[in-house]
Amino acid sequence: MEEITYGQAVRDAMREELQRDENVFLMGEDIGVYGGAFGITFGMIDEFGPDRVRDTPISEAAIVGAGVGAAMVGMRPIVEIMFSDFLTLASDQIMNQAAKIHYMLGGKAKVPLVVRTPGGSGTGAAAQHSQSLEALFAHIPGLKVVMPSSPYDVKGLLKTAIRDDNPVVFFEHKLLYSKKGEVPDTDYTVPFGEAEIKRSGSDITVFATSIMVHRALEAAEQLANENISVEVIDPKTLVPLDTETIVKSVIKTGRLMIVQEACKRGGFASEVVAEVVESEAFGYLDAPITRVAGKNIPIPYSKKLEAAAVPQVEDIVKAVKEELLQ
Amino acid sequence: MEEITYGQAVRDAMREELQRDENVFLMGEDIGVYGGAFGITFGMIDEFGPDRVRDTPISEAAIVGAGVGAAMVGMRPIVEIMFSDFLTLASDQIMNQAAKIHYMLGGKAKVPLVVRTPGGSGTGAAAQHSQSLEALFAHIPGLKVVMPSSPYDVKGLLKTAIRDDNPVVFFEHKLLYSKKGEVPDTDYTVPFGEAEIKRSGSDITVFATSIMVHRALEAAEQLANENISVEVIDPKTLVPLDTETIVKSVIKTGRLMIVQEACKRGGFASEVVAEVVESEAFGYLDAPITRVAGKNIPIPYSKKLEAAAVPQVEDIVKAVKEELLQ
Amino acid sequence: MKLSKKLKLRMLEQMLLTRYFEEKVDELFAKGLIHGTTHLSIGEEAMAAGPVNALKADDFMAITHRGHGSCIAKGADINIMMAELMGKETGYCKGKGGSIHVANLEEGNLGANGIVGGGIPIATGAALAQKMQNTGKIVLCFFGDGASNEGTFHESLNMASIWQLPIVYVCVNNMYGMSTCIDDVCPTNNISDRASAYQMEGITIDGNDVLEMFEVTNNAVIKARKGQGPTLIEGLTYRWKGHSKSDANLYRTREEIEEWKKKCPIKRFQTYLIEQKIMSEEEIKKMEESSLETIERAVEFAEQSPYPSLDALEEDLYAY
Amino acid sequence: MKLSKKLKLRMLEQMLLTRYFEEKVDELFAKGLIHGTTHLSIGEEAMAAGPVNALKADDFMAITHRGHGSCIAKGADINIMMAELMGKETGYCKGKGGSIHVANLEEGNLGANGIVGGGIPIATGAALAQKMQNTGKIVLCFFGDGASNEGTFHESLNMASIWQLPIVYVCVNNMYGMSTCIDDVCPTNNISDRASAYQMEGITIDGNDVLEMFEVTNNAVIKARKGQGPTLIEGLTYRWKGHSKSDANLYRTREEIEEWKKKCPIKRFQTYLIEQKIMSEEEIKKMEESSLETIERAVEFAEQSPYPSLDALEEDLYAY
Ligand SMILES: Cc1ncc(C[n+]2csc(CCOP(=O)(O)OP(=O)(O)O)c2C)c(N)n1
Ligand SMILES: Cc1ncc(C[n+]2csc(CCOP(=O)(O)OP(=O)(O)O)c2C)c(N)n1
Ligand SMILES: [Mg+2]
Ligand SMILES: [Mg+2]
Repeated sequence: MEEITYGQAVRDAMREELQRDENVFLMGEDIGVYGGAFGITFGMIDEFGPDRVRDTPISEAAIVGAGVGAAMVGMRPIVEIMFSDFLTLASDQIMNQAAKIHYMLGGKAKVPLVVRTPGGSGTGAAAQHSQSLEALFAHIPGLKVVMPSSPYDVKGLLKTAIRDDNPVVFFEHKLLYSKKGEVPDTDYTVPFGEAEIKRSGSDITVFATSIMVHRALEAAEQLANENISVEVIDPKTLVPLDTETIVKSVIKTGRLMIVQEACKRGGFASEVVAEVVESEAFGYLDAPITRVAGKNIPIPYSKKLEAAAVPQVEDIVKAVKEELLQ
Repeated sequence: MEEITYGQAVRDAMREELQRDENVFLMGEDIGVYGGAFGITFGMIDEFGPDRVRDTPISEAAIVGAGVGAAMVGMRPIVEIMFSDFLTLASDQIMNQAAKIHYMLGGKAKVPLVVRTPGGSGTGAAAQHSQSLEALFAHIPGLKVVMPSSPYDVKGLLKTAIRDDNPVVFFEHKLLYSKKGEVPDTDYTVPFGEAEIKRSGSDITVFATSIMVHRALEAAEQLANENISVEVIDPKTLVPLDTETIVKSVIKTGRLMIVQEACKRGGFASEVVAEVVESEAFGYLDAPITRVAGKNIPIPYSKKLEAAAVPQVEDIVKAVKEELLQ
Repeated sequence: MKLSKKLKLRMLEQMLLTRYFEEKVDELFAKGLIHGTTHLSIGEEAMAAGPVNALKADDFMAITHRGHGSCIAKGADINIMMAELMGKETGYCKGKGGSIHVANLEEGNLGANGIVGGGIPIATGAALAQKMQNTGKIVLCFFGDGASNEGTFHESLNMASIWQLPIVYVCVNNMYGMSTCIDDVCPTNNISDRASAYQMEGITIDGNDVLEMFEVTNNAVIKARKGQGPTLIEGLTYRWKGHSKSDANLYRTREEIEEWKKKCPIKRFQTYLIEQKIMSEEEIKKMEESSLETIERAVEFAEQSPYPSLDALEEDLYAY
Repeated sequence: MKLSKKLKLRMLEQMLLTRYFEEKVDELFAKGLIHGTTHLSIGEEAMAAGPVNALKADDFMAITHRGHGSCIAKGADINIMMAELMGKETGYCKGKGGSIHVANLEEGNLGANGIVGGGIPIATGAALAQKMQNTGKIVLCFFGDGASNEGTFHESLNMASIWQLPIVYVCVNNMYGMSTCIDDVCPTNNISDRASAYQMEGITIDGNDVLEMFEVTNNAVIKARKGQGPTLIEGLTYRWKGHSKSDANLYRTREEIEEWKKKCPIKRFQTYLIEQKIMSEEEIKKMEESSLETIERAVEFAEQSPYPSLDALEEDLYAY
């Protein structure tokens, strides 16, 4: 197994799928020679040509819409939206078209479309380039929503997404692109709807997504020094969500904390709380479920403010300790 | 006090504000001679002229965007989006512009904009004309989100919205337009962030929004016959949310059910669950909090399917009884 | 160009079927047997039959909320359409879509759209796929005058032009988007004038002349199939009925409506067919009767069809 | 048209300030003293100073992510701008906005925008307000060549035209949207060709000629102020630096960049001023020096300014 970056893993997944299936193609702004804003597709245009690694005009609605149309007639487009904040410009095509077509048409059409997009803060790019908008898409039936945290996962999940016959919104994280991890050379996929216990523990369950998985793991490591045993669960996909694994873990630990980068109000963390409260785990709760989440503000530019707007390792450490006192 | 319809109350609020403040104006598709898809602005163009009751091209992004721009320089636009499903076309202007401008600019600009829009199912208009998308907007900091359930509330809340210096997404409900209720002739407003106990009770708290307030009240009436005492809370505004009133009620009843028309997954109900679980009310819960919500599907066209896709009175009755058994 | 008699008869029949279908829908709607919303294209029948017949059976099209005529022209089964409008399990969308979502990919119908302008990028993407896969197929994309003010119109036509996609855009200019006269919301004389912004050919023609609609579309289809890129065709026509169920028609005059009724595309085509001795009055009468019967049978079929069972509610959310 | 010496000197000074400001930003960015992202307009200075000086002090403008020059031309305080880019509390947005969100409504600057095309409808709405309130003020709306492919461009220009709004659209065509050459994504020769789709006047001029930019904009401003509607002006220019921080410039040749550097708008203007004996070399030198000093002082000011306190984090979310 090789150590490669998350960004490389994304690229490899796409390269291998482009090789495997001639119906797969890439479309997005500046994904060709430039390689995309984060260099993820760099070099791919040389390998696959400008037809299959297709630079587009700056027209997010039409980019996704064209993806929907191409998908309906047999292609498997992977569309890149340069920053996930710009999904708002393509919301109609994602939410009212891609998500609904299969159902609205009584199952007679399918839309095997992947919308890849980087989310998250931490690059100083401010309010319109730093959001974590997964909750918006998780609320819309018909979409699948993916949030990989590691190179291994991102590659396997992206392959699953490309092979899935449904529209998938695939949230990568800008700060994770340079993160390294082991990835096998062989073809593999990571299934949707299967959470992973990234660290097992007994005192509290911490459910975390995307980059927060790493912060939660680091917090768990620190807390281990104080003899606090934290179980960290990464759902990998929000839709479908593996509630079972979470419920089991909560039954075991009796405590649940959810960590997300997205703004707290109306974020996906709330959904997890509601699911667990409605489950059999409710009776096993020794303390209220808490959310450690982004503040309810746009992401500010100034560095210290930006960092304070979203959960950091020490916030998680502190919150876990407080939770254990309850 | 006169009995008028919810639709009339919306119109009256706008008429009175147009009279009161020359900076207020209306803009939207077919709001002039046609009076809007639901006739709400019917006749207003005769009273206020085509300048202040302004028909637009079918250009949702520019309609809202023009509202943002006009608001920034001193106007108080009320923009109508014909169906709330079409908010997706204006999402960037609402979420990335209107919502963020005040914060992003360090408080140096304000956006007193109201986006009025009818939501909800029940008219047989199918998947792209029947959604309840309030959760999307409640997640975005900087917006206020309003969901009035009665003629009295809708009038008073709309006035508050128009006078508010921030962008407000104002969700009316198609099926409520014909609903009658008492409304005073005098100028009044209904404050944001103050929930109302629409019926008081002792066995269970039912938190419901928009049309679900009425279904919850009807369910409560039926349950009263079986000696079940239901307290019904209408938050009126999701952002800001009056958590205090909810928490108090839950402490009193020990049980909470949340009823919403929107799809269950990631809906605002989940947020309410999470808030209550994090509050002091957690310790008073005698049973898990449950959500009675729309199914996680697009709204289907066929009548019976459509009705089955969202909570009806009997669903609430049944759910309350089950909850009381726990 | 010489059109075969067979094609002309087919177009007339489709126009008649559309007219009768929609008159029936209007009636059933009034009776409460069709619910929700539905948009009638009565008066615009040539705008469907003309362009759609320029397609081969396996070409694609994307249509609008006012799309019954295009469905029929593309070969939709009237029974199944009617069943869909009545919300029956046997409908094209199993009763889940209704009038504004009728689609049938097997016949190349990518579907109606409840979002004005929503289908334009989808059609464009379908055309991109044809080009990439070298299928030789083309896409026809319908939209209204009002839709030409949506951002998707601009983004899509631009894309189609820079990539020289095999697509023909057909703007059904019936002078109004709901109550809004296109003259009040579009500053150019014609919508086809906008084609130049995309270095695209733009043509405005009489949308009530089914033969002209056919011919002009056909030329554009040939051009598209040759890889010579997209065309924007605007047909001028008129909607006789209100925009949808509740429309008091206050935004236009009775005279205007009557004036346009005199220009009925069906009458006009029938007169031509008789004058050219392609059909006799007798034959036309027969075709009208058989079309009416087809509609009656469709109503029967639809009425006898079951409503979807509640078990279907959560089906079809995801494809497997 | 005869421009005053004072105006010419002001424009040169603004162009110099912009150039030095951005060279300093580039340097500070490399040193890590400015973070995030920032887009330099070096080489495009005439596209800001020319149009913006055609405005009165209380006219409005909406600018792009590449907007330092327009801010400076509209009278922004360099100290406060620099402080904003360094994320300081004393910045225009209290450190919350950064380079792509600099705005100052008091000076009529509606703000930069991180969303390409996002400011076009906003500017259009501001113009609508001027018309409704009869202020006699106009709005200048900047956007790039790439932005002209966004749906908002289409929707907004159409609106401005049908309502004859007092607005002037200025397209800064620097040939590229990020790495994408406009020729590959816009099929017309000029972006101004698109104006005809809105029955609007469209003009393409040399964007490196500050006097022409001023004059043409000024005419459009006069027209707008008279109520004669909007204009689309396209200036042809070039961005010398990469798109933003990380740009290997693989999409264009070194020769092309060098070729355009020879067309430096500042040099060109200086040559003109000397040839016309409006300024001496000596005077120019002095102006350069004082401009450089202004920038140095701005850096000092910004460096000495405090970062926002954490208490500010949740402030400014709502207006009261
Ligand atoms: C995005 C969007 N905006 C508004 C509507 C409401 N609406 C439905 S049809 C229509 C008029 C469309 O006009 P046009 O494109 O000319 O088509 P026509 O109805 O005349 O056939 C409007 C405004 C919609 N369905 N979708
Ligand atoms: C909606 C949106 N899409 C994409 C981007 C990423 N992006 C930022 S600037 C830019 C290029 C814009 O090109 P142009 O309008 O020509 O302006 P220029 O950068 O050349 O000044 C892109 C694609 C963005 N910020 N917003
Ligand atoms: Mg029309
Ligand atoms: Mg550019």
